[in-house]
Amino acid sequence: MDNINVLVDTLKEKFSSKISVSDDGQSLVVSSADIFPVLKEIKENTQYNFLADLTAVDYPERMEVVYHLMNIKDAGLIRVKALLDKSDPKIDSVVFLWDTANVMERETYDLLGVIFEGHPDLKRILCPDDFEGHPLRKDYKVEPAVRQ
Amino acid sequence: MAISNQESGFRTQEFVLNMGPQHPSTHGVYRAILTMDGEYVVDVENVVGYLHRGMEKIAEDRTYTQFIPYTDRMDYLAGILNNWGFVMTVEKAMGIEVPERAEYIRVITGELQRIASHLVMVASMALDLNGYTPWMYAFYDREKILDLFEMICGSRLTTSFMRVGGVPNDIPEGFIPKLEKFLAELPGRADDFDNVITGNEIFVGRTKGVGVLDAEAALSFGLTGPNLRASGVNFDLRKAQPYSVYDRFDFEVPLGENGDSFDRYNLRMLEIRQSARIIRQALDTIPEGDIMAKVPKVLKVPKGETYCHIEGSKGLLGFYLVSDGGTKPYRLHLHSPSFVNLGAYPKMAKGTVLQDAIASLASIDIVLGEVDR
Amino acid sequence: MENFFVNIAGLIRDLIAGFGLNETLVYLAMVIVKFVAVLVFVLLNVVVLVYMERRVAGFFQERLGPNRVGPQGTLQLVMDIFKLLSKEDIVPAGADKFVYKAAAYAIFVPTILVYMVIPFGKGMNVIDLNLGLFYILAISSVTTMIIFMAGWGSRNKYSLVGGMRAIAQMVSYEIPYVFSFLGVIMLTGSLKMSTIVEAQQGVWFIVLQPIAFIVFLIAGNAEINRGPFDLPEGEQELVAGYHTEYTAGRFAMFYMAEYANLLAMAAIGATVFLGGWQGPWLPGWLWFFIKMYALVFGQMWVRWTFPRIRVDHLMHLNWKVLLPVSLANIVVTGIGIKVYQMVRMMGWW
Amino acid sequence: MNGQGLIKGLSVTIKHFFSPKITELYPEVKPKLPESVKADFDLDREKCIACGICANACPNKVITIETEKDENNKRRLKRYEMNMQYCLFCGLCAESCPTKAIITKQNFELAAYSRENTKRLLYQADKAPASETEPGAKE
Repeated sequence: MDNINVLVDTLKEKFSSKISVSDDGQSLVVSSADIFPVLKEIKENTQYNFLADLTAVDYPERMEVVYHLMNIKDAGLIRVKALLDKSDPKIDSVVFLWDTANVMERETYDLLGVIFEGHPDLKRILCPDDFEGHPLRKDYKVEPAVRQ
Repeated sequence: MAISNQESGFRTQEFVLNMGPQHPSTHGVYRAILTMDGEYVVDVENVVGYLHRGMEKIAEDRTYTQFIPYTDRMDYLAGILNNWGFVMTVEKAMGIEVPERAEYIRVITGELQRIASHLVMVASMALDLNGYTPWMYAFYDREKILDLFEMICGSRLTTSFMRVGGVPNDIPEGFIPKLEKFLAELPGRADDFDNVITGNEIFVGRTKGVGVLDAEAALSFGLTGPNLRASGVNFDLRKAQPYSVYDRFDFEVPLGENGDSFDRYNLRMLEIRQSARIIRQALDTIPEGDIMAKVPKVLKVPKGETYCHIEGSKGLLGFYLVSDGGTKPYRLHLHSPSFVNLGAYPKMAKGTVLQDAIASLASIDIVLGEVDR
Repeated sequence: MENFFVNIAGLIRDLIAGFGLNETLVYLAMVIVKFVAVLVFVLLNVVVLVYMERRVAGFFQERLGPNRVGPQGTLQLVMDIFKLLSKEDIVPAGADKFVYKAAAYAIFVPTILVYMVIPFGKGMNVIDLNLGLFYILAISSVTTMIIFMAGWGSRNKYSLVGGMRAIAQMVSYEIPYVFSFLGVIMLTGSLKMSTIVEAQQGVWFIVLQPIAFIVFLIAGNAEINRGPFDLPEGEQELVAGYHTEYTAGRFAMFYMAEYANLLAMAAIGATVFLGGWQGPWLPGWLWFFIKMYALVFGQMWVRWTFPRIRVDHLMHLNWKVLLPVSLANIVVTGIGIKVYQMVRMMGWW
Repeated sequence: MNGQGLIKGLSVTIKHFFSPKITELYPEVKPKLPESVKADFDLDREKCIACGICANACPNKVITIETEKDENNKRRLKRYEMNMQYCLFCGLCAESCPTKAIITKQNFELAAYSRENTKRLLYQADKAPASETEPGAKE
């Protein structure tokens, strides 16, 4: 993980209070409404222009969509988090910034139920189309396997 | 290119060709819904998930050590690299220093695994173009690597070799002479392979200029590893941010020029030789010492988040670990290169003929175990 | 030894004549006897060829190939055929049943008919037609239609694409295939197979017509859908192409027809370019056999080395390379013949 | 682009045509696997202290252990079963065993006709020794 303080300072100029640094000092925290402009800014005006990973984590009180952006020159990584309301997990899609977000967002939708608004074809990718629920949510009940 | 019939006044009809999940060249249970106009592919839709085993969910119910055998089953052609990526993530999260000898053993086995994985790729690429004989040749060389794994790991395919803090087995007796023999034979075998298939005019004709992805598109599609380098982007994690002991070895990162299927294929052939070079150096300089760091019996990862990736054989293999301080991961996300690489496939295949679509699919080297996890 | 089979035929003929039949009936009976003999010959050779292909492929790939069933695996194909015949015969729902079934029976017909005019040795052919070579070309092009019948009748998209490819490929390659023989025909002035063989008494046509021979090998390979030209089958793209939907006995027919075609191609090549039964020391039919199998081995060698060619490269090779080359060959041959005749006329020889 | 590559390829394949073949004639000639191979497991009943660490270490809950208390109120092994159809062959059980009572073996012929035969009863207090329940031994 690269030090994000420098990045935060430059971004603060543009987005002022909309962004903050997480408690452990490793991630950039953005509210879900502002994720697209922030990521666009990072992609176009900083070195971190490669989307290395996109996923989400289901915490008891909130949902987080986690973006890992990489600097293709020296493989430096930064983590950007968007906080989502659990009852209504919606966020803007970043497919228009990176084509690769297409499959990753579909996967996140499939497994965690985060709805990416503006995604061209948001449907299940790993689970069957008629699957119910989102398996990686903590409230998803796993039936014990039947063993012979 | 596509499509001339409309111009000439013939009325033609597009049809949907369902390629997979069971098809000779989908490399597993991948399915592509192809819209075809005669021989030409008009549209491609990826359908994956037939091998979805819920690895990420399984991880939440396994201790850190217990999850190691499952990582084998992701990219089952490069088990050791998957193990490595996972244990490195846990080591990073726990702040464990791995003994030097263990790192060297990891590099040796990891690079052998990379050779094995690339051999499968070049072999299956040849096979998808109906080159049965070169396919067999490459598999014999891979067989020798698997024999070596059998000696050191105790398994051939699902190695479960790495442990958090080191490696479980030291180099056994008789391993090094066998490895030396393999390394001595490899260049000749690779040349033979090149003569049969790489230089073959039919093969070159079928792969040059097929499934082209330029550097910009490759970056946007998140391609990593050999697929990205084939498009001319010089990015290899082993060079860009050397993990383990890769900074001590002298090797080159081969690059492609056109980002077509031939470059993606040929890059693997070149990387095989570079990996052999790394193994050679590692064998010469391997130190004596412990193979396991002092780690507690019960692994508890401190609360927090870790993202760690390694240069896998297919690309950047990333692990995003969220721990709540317990013995099991709170959330483990597996970023698999094949899954991302496959996302670029529709763009490569559109507008080509069916045979080109097959060649492009072979050239991005997907493993369905990793795509679906 | 030389006339071993001819003598046997003579004996049978005498035997039939002994029943007191008239000349025409004896002739007719003899044709049937010879036909059956050729059929048996072809089927036996298919067994050998399949075994040979699998062994040769294995050897090219540094492995042994079938070595379990029977001594050294020689009975492998017999077991395979039994296995196939004991399997369920599936006709896909929605298939054009008549066309689908008919194709499986018809696929063998043109192949067998080709053998009717091939001289296996001196005086060893069923019928020595005046139009022998022409007959072969005419009959073998019927295969195209049967393959398309199989592709169309199956009602499977893979099969259909395979059938379409077969038509495109076989119709196009027919042209250089025919042209490659023209040089030989000009040299001999006859289409009769036995005349062509006898014309090679001194020197084989492979020496006089090397270009034509290479064109023949390539085009012939494409005609029988093998080696780098197996696009209609195209395992990696089309699963099994035109015979994807065929199972059990019907599949066996296609499987055996492929090898019968291979052998027919080799037989034509041996007759037209390699001097047929001509050769020293050994009996003629053995020479023919050796030449035939040498060509078959060459085909296998090529098949197990090269990857499959692409559709557009296939057409490119045909129309832009093989066709001009074979036409040029005809021109050169014509000029050569004229020059030769002039030289002879002037008495410089 | 003049067919040299084709000729070269043909020369390589014909070279391999005459090279020694590497096929292993398996059922007749059995491969000798290295010591480290963990294809099959056995239990050293003398060493086993019935602690259950192996069952806990197993990622896929393959091992079932039943214990009983003997007259000295000491834990004693009653039954030890491995359900091999779920085994990942990772060897974590053998690795975690504090007394090294689990022995890895190189017998790889574990195929069985029915699911029941895939269960390996490595120890039962009042029954025949394990070797008779080895899958493969029955067929």
